[in-house]
Amino acid sequence: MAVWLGFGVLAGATVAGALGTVTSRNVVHAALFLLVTLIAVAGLFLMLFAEFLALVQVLLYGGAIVLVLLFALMLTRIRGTAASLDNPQRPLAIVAALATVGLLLGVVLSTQWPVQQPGGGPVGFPQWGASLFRQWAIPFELASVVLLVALIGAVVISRPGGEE
Amino acid sequence: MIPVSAYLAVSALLFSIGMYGVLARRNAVLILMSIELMLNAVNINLVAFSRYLAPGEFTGLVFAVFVITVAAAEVGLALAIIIRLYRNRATVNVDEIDLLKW
Amino acid sequence: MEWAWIAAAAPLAAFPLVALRGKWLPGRGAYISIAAIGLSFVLFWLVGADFLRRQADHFSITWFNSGGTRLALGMIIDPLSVYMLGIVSVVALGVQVYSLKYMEHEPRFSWYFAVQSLFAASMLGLVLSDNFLLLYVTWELVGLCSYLLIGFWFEKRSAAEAAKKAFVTTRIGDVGLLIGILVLFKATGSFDIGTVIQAAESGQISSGTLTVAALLLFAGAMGKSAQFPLHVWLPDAMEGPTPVSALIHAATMVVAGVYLVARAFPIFEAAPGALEVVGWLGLLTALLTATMALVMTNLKQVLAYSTISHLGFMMLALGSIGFTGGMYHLMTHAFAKALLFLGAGSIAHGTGLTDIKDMGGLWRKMPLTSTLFILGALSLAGVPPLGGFFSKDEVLAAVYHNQGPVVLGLTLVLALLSALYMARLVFVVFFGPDRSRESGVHAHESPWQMVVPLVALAYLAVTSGAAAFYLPGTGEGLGQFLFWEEGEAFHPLWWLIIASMVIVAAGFVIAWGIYQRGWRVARALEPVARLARRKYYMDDLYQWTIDRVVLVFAGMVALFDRTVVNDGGVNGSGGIVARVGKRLRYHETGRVYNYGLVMAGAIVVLGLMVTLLR
Amino acid sequence: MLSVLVLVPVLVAGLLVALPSGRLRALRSLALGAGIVELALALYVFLSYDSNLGGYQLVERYRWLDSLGVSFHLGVDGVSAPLVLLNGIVLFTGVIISWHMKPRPKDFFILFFTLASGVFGTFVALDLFFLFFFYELAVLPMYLLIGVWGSSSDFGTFIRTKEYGALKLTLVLVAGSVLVWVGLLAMYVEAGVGSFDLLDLEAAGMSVGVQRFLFPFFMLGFGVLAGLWPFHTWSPDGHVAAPTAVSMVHAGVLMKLGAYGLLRVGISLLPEGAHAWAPVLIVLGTVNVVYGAMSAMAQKDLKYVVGYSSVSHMGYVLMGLATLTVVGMDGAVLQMFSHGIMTALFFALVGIVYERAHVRDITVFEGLAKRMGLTSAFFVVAGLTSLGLPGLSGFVAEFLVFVGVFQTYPVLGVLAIIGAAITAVYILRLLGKVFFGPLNPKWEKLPDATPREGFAAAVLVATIVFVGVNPGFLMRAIDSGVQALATRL
Repeated sequence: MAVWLGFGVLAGATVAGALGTVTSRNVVHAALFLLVTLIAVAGLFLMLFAEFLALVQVLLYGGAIVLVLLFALMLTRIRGTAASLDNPQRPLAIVAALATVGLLLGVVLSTQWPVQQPGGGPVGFPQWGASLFRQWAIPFELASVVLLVALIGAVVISRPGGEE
Repeated sequence: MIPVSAYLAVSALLFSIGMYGVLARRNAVLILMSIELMLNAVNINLVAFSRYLAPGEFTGLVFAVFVITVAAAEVGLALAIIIRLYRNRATVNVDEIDLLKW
Repeated sequence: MEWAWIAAAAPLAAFPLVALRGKWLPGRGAYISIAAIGLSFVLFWLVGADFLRRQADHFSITWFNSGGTRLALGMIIDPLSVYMLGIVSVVALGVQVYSLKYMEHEPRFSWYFAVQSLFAASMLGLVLSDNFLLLYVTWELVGLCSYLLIGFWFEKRSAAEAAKKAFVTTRIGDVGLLIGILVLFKATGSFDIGTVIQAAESGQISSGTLTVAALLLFAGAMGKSAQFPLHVWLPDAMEGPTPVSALIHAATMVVAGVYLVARAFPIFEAAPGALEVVGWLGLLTALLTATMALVMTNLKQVLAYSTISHLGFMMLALGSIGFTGGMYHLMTHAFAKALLFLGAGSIAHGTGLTDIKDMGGLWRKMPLTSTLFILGALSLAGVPPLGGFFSKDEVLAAVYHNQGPVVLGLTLVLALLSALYMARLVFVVFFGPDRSRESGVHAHESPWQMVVPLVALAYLAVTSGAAAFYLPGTGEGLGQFLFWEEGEAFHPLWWLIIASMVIVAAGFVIAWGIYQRGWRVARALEPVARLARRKYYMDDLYQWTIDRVVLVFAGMVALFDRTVVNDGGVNGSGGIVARVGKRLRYHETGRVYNYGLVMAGAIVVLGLMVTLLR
Repeated sequence: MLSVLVLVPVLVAGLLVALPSGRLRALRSLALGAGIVELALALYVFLSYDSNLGGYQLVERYRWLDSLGVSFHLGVDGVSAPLVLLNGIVLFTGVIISWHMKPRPKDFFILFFTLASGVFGTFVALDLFFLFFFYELAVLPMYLLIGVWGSSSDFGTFIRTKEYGALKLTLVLVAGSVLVWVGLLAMYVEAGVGSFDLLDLEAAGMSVGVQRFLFPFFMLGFGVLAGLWPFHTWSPDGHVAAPTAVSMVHAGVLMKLGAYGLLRVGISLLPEGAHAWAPVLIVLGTVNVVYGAMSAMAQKDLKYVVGYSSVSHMGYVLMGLATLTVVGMDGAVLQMFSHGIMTALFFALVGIVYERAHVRDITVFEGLAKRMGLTSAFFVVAGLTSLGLPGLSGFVAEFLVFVGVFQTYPVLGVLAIIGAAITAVYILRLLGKVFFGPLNPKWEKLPDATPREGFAAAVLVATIVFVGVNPGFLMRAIDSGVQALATRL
């Protein structure tokens, strides 16, 4: 029961934060709502015994990414009315989102998932590390290359000068 | 024990909300945030599947890590582009950036 | 006899040699060419002598195979081919010797002889070939050579046009010939003439097919032998050098058609309907062109129309199952006509005149040429005892035996007309006053190189009559020789002979009256004469057809191609894409969220499809 | 040996890229050398093909993409060996004719040899993937070759720019290739052997329904390149716009790729489909013959006459193929060879005239034979080949096609023969107008073909005469190839 309670709180926070993010009239509020969601998702990860991922989620998303987003918001100093944050096709977007949620929920709930012996304890860090650096070593390195390229790209793009 | 479909339902909601944000917002930064929501929804799915459908294997987790990595890269680049755009055109509203239209 | 092929191969080999290397060869190549045709002539004697000791035979080599069908090059040695071999080689030889002097100042002298060689080679190949494929090959080559020779002076617009006309007109007939050959091939699976004939005689081919095939073969013959309505090219063919006309009109080209009908005669016999058409068309052609020969004033043109008329006569003979008569007339006509054309060439050479209205009294100035020419004319008119008389009677006999009285009557009219126009030539050209101011000044006899062939041909024209009774070496008449299996002796019908002699005499008297005494008969016939002079508007009709029908239709096709197919189909489909694109591009708003919405909608729809249709 | 044949032109193109563009002499000697080597190789390939043995010979096979069943598989049979020879001859003479190509001679030859490689490759590829690859390689350089080095025609109301010609040609041919590619993929899937290899697909066989469904893809796709009516208009426009050597290769060889593909892929792999669609193809072929000839008669531009005559002559090829008889297909393949040489000769000669007179309008020419004896003589030979004169190569081919057509569709055979007669009319009209008659004083100064040009034309004429007199030289190979193919029908 406690598990259900915890799950309910986390799930509610996730969804509420997400709704806040997409409906907020203030961009900084939106960013903070996003933070709520991210932390709540980290909690969900914990409930799924993925501590490492939860950790990464909090550090990388909750810390770094939200921070960068806030910086970006400050640098671009959005003025103007709150209404201007939404575009004219909002009603259609609501319809599309509802349709999507209906479709996904329909699929999720109607499918008989081949669940295997759930439970078990948290994943051991040693196995996890071994798997990441043995089995997934090359993708991992590639991911770091992607990051590096993105970094360099970001620097190059945002450097002052150039056209106009 | 919480059934996997509960996690999937949360993920579905999160994904749809993110999608709504992407479709309904004008501000590029807000759209970016909505995309993050969608990515998170995917991550929940991955981890939940990993936990329930293939315990003992790390594939789902690894994928989630990569998603986060790519998301970080994406945010970095996207924000750089947004800042550049803002410098050049003094706006981050995506409907004012339509140089490629007909 | 196996080496009979050399008769055709020798001139064929001479062609590239003389054409490419003529300048450096003896006599600028002419001697090579003449040596080659001379060799053919010698071979004719050898083959003929050898043939008399043996049976008819044929030999062939494989040219190539296709899908199990053997396409062969072969020759047949039988009375008909030996006979034709002789006629062709002797006339070609005479013409080439004659040309030696006649053409000597031509800049393209070597080329002339090269083509002459090819012409002779093709014609010899044609008469020797034992299958329809080779026959068609040589048939076309004959057409080509006539094109090249008629257009020899291609700088002259009229010569170029005449050459084109000859080739195109005969080509139209060739369409029929080729189709006929293919129809026969489809029916029998063979190109071999002997096999096809056997199949036709044994009734393997349905009579409908056979009639169609025979008529198609005859269409080819109509083109080459200038039968109505494909006769229009032959009179124009005089644009070529005169010796060429002699060759075309006498031994090559035009006789190819008659030869074809003779060669395929059993097929025609098995299809009586076709044979009837041959006879009637021959008669029609002969009558029409005989009237034209009466009114034309250009010497060579008169001769040309007379050629057509005589070809029609030969066709009539064949159509009346007068095989011997037709082929016999072919020979006497060939010698006489070659003689006449070469004689006309001599006249032109000596006086520079071509129109008979300017001639007159040439008898006094060129006695030798005149004598020889008149001999040829008399032979063609059918004056006894020259060759033409006997062959004509042979034909008349065949007509009498196998045709109705109407045809016989018309044939006798034809005999009258043909005597009439020949007599007209004789009287106008050689007798009476000199009608030209200058011709008398420089009219002279031709050099001996030109006279010798004339004399030889005249000798043949005069003596060929005897062949009816006795062919040297065979001990029998021509009829028995040609009909190898069932001999057919010369069997004169006395009353017919007398009638024809009377008719010829009448013709000469009338001509004498009109052209020497100035009888006013012509005045009454003026409307008809005018019609004949305009060639019965046949040329105009064809010209009109080509200009107003064929070319206009071609223009319409081209226009259709340009507008409907190209502008409509090709550019049109391109234009539609461009227009659609022009409309559709406004759907590219440049707003990212619009695209996103479409994507989302598509994903939902696809997802629904996957889940619901599962 | 075959891979050398295919790769040498690409290598030469690569070498040319490296060559400084100013070095004309080196450029020409390299091009000529390559031309000679290719001619020798093509001749070697043809002569070493043993027609008694039949089948595919000189086979080479290299593994390439096992997972998709694609291998670099080369070989010739009796059908492709003569076509390889054809391409060798046309390529060689094309190089000679474009000796003084201007401007940018280097780039021209680079593209030209790329094109040659594509053509050789298509003829010798036994793997459909590579067949298609080379097919495209042969088509695409045309765009630049025509667009850059071509010439436009302007007849007042009728204007065709070279860009238009190039664009149309490329678009139409690519549209055709799309059909082919779709057909190939569908065949790959339907055959279910997981291989693009021709031999595997031959062995696999497909259901009748599938074959009938797929055949039109190849009939239209390859047919477009063979000038199939009503998708033929790219061909005259493209030929006219193209520079001389490209017209030669294009009309001479490229159009044969279409017919070859139709035979090799369409008919041989989808025999049931071929049987079902042959009536359509043969009717369209007949339309090609007659319609092309009528159109040619109405043209005023010398090159357009030749262009439409190609449409007409390719009709015989299509008809021959559509008979599905050995004789007819023999004739079709021989006609491919014959027409290739003949059109190459035609375009070479038109190019010679155009280079000197700078016009191609038939109406302004008269009596050229007096000044340009050699050119005229060659032109007459080409014309006579075109109208099917015995003793020249065209006759045997057309004759065999007629025999084949008569066995299956006699009425269409009659129409085709009439088409040949129409050909005679327009060819003779053209010869009479342009070369014969009194010389128009305007052309008094026109020089005749140079020995170099004369040599190129003489090579082609010699080929025409040789094949015409001795068709067995080619027919032995063709017949063995076609017979092997016909056993599948």
